[in-house]
Amino acid sequence: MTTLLNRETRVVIQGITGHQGTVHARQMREFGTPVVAGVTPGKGGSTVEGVPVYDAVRDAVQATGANAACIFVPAPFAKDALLEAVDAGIPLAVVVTEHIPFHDMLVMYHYARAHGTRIIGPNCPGIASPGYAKVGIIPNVVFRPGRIGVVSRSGTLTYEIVNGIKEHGLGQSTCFGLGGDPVVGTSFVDALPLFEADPDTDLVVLVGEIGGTAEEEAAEYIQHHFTKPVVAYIAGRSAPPGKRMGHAGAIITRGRGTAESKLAALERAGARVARFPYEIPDLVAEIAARGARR
Amino acid sequence: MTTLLNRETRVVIQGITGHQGTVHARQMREFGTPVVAGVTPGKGGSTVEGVPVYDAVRDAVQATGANAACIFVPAPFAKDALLEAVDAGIPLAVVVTEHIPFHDMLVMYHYARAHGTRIIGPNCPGIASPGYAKVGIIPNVVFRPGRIGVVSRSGTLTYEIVNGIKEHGLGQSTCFGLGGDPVVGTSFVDALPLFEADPDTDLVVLVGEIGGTAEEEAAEYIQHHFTKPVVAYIAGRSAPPGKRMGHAGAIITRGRGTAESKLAALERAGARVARFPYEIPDLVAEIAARGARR
Amino acid sequence: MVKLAEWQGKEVFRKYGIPLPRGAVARSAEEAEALVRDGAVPLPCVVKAQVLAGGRGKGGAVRFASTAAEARDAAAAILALEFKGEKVKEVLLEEKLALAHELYLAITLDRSARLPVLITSARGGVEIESVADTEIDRQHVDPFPGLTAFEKRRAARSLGLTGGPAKALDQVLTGLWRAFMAEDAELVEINPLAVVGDGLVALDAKVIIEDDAAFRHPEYAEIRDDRTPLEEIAREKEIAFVQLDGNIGVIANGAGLTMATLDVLKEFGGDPGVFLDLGGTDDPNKVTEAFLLMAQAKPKAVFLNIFGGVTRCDTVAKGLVAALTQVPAAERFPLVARIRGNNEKEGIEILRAAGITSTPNLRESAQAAVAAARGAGA
Amino acid sequence: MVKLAEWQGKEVFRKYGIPLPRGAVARSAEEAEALVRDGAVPLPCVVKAQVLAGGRGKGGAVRFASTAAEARDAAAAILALEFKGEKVKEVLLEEKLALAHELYLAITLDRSARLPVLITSARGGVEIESVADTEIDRQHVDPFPGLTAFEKRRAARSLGLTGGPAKALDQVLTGLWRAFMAEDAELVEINPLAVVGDGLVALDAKVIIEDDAAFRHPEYAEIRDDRTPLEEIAREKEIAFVQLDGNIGVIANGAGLTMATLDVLKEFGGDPGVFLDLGGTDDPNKVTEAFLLMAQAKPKAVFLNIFGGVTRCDTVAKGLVAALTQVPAAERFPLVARIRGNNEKEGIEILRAAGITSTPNLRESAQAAVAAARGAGA
Repeated sequence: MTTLLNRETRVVIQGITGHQGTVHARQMREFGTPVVAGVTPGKGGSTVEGVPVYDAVRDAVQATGANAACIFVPAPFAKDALLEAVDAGIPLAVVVTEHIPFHDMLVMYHYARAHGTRIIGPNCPGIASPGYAKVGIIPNVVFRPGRIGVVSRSGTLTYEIVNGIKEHGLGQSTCFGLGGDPVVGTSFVDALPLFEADPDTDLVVLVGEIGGTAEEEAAEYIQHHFTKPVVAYIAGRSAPPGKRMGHAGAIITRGRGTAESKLAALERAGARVARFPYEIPDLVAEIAARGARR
Repeated sequence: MTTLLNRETRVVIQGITGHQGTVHARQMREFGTPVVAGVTPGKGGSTVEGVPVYDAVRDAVQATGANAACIFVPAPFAKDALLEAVDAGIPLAVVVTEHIPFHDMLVMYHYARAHGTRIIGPNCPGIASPGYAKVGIIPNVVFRPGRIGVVSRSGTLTYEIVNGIKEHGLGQSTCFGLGGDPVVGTSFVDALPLFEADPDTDLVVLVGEIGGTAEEEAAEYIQHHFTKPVVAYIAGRSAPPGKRMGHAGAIITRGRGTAESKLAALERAGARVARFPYEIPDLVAEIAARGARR
Repeated sequence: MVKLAEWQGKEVFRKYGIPLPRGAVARSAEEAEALVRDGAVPLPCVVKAQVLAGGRGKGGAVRFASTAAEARDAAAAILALEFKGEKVKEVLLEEKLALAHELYLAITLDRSARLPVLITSARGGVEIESVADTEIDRQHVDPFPGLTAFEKRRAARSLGLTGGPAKALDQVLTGLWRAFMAEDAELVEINPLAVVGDGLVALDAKVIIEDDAAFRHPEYAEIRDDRTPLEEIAREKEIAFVQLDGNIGVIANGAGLTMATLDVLKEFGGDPGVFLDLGGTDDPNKVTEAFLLMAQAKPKAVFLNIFGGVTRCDTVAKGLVAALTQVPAAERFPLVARIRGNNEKEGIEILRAAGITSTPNLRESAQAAVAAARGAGA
Repeated sequence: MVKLAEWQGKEVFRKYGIPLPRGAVARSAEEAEALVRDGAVPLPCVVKAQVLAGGRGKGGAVRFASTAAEARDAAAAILALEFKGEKVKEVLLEEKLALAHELYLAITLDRSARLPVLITSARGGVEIESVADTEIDRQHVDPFPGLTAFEKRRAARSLGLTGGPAKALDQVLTGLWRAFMAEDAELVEINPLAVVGDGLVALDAKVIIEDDAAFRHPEYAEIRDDRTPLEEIAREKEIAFVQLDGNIGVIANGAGLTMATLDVLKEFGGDPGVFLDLGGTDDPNKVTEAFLLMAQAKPKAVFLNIFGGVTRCDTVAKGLVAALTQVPAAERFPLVARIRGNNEKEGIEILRAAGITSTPNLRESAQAAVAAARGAGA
């Protein structure tokens, strides 16, 4: 998906001097991503993993031409970090930080939107295009270049599924981990048009969860606007109503957002539905084979 | 300028039951503008000059398909009126109201911009395309269809100049009265690209004033991006520094925004500069004649 | 999710100028009687159980009193209740108002629109879920510029209010909006909002504060959700922990993977009883604590399903091995482990050294966990 | 434009938590002395004229005192001053602080960007106009989301602040931003902002409130701009009125047309003395009042140049004719009228009936007005 990640992608890591920032700076580099700068206010002038650290995103952008931000700063300061990235003109910001109040995220989302910055996250594993770049924390080991797109609200479940695709001998074009918070910068219906337009993607695996109505909206979009095959899986089919499974987003209320409603909508939209994560690679392979025969 | 005013223009007048609202509803109609609705909260269900009045802009839009708003409501309520127009999806809003605090206008401008509404004004005479429609208060008598574009920060001075063009036997394509407040929805550099793209405009008359730097920015734009001839006039050449001439915008501070700086910039940009309003029609006619010979 | 009791929600409302009935909270029948005798609560009054569950009216958790003695008796009766599993510890006594009409008003988040939504209905006093969609008005409210006058006018029209009550609504809405924003609320709800004379009064209050905003709101730190004691301990240790009725303990990392694990266990006839989501951690001690917590829930078997990312496989393996040495023999349980992802090899090696085998396949390991729980239960 | 005196600006700053020197205002030498003796003003102190013009230090309008008697003498000397045409009515007495460094801080509007702009410079204590552009930092601040932490950090860096003063700056900036927004300010300026020990203190305050926001700020109603008495009357009647040094009165409608009229008069050797902008009105009485106000300014001639829009020609003609009957013969002045636009015919007819001819041509009528002023002056 060269509209988001491409040969020109240059990553600045906000909060690079923190433990996660440092660890993932290394892992992003190992993936082949040019990590050109870090930002930690007050630590400007130092280096982390050989990456120069700046006091401000604007400084980092001016010095290094960074054009994608990966945000690891703690929740109370994450809003400010994102606004700073937007203000510095960065078009893509992956917010890994979890536990950001949704009231903060409302401000972040609308400010970013008005100023042309795409947010992925918060509380998300980020985005990766094998062979190009990774902005986020998805383990490098699960990837292999290929033509399967993956878009998911989950974290580790995404890794599980992407890994399953790899172990089945297939590869991924781009993988989006959107995050499952109440307010996300990029939702299924924001990501799907990018896959539709992406010449490197033949098929999309959509991984949803109970709670919210993002999957129902995705189904609506797929039905009317999406032409590529979709394999869908919804986690939490057997979760009891009203109990929280860890995500603020994973609450079942008022009969909306149930696994049944999501699965029915996706099937109506023509998606192939996997009942368990391990069924996904088989379905994907089946469709890919059919496409190849055609 | 059919991008703003065209055969589909349908005007809703906010504050139609006030004196100015009523008077100008009639005059806009006399100009040939379809005035399809009025809005005054609490007066829904009545009519003014035969125009149905609604309680809310959204109701007016749903009932009549209104797609341009003309706002006459008093300054303390003007912000709300504009936000309501934006919220109802109206793409063009002329704010006639004067004395709107610029702090309110900051909110109005950025909200409108984020939601795709163009504001003209506040404290402005509005916009008119003879033969199509008028949204605002420029006297009908000064117009005559033609190929001269006019864009001005002034009110009555615009009428004077537009009238002068008419009396010289020429006519106007579109006339913008932008208003001279500190924060305006549409400035010279916003209006000029519309004239550049407008096949009905051959030449533009730009009427500026001392104060601010809008004319200097216009000159910059003209120099680099504008291909049509420009005749410019700047009012206030002999105004004493530091004295207010009635517009909050007409303050000369720190040597910026003087008539000299504006005139020099416009001449550098290749505009023909008129020293007095009555010189404009002659200059326009001269350029028009040259264009005809070419 | 911090759910405030009615009286706590009303304290929030008071701060933002939302009109309330006169009243006070009592924790005993005697206190209730004294509040009435002292004039803190005018007569006649209503006595309401301060519980989080709805449907109090039908459940005998709301009573009326015309004398101080009646107030005492009503409070005594309600304080003796266990309402939908919740022991009643407090009652709210309030003046009983002569109301003309009951309305519904709420602000919450619309996730799809990424905007707060103002919900109004002229059919208040009943559960909003039971009101037809056509009788509910929804308006998105943009934080910039905030709740506007035209939105308030539309709310008044949707509620059928004019004159005095419409003016009162302006103040109520301003207060409700400010409360929603400034208190980092997930929900602020008034049901019913009563038309009383020329004004409005909030007869009930439902306020839910977002957990993630706790760092801005130390004032809510003491207010607890309806968690079990083990869930409470887990919360303090920042481990996501949910107790259900089954007998298989599930330890996974990430909500999605945890739910998917549950789905697979159910498929093979398993009955998960505790979910424990390690989240993202690279501290083996936290893993150890999580295991010890799981042991306290006394599962018949435990299924560990980890996909290493931020939480690396070797971290989990270390924490698990340390925990197993601390669990008394009597409390041990069969363990099925599956660890994949970052540092998978190192993790598997650590487990193997402690005599534990990790199965890579999710289907097979889930089947093994179900079998282990059955074996232990037989 | 409501320009607040230093002490009034500091009252605003106090409201928003911006640290200030201890001090008080005196309106007499005795009061100044008493303030020091009572301890309201610590010694040594500075005594400053409360005038709107700048350059007080060089102009003898700022003095220092080490004793109460010196404070009295300083106040007496300053209160006797007429500073740049303004009589000194008040002095501000403040403790004299041991400052390490003087900084500049302001928030005002950037019209082109349609955003507030935060201006900082480490070179405070002098007029900001005299500081090189390279030593001034400018940051736009978006009202949504408001002043952010990263903007404050950049401000601190531009001012060279770290540690205690950087922390203090956070509070000062928060206060200054809130003041700018909540008070509807055109300008909030601290020059100098002094580094005193580990903190910051606003030694001066310049606050300008926007006139158009007066409806939200009745508290500023009493604070007047530097208007002449006639300008003041005009303001009350909502007529834009500016007095200059010339002898031709100009009555026009709209700022642009008024300025253009001035330009034309100057071109023909005229010397305009009063501008009167009728603005938009359809009330003949307002026009009459404007004319009578003009008469009080005693022009040698008056040029009426109206292009009728909202203000219709017949309205102006009616008001003018009514006014002329009320001006005493001794105060009459030659009048040149030019009325065009809406209801032009009706207006011209009304004037003709009163013996006044309207000339349609701007050049010719301006020439006539200049000639009339010369004739009258000869």
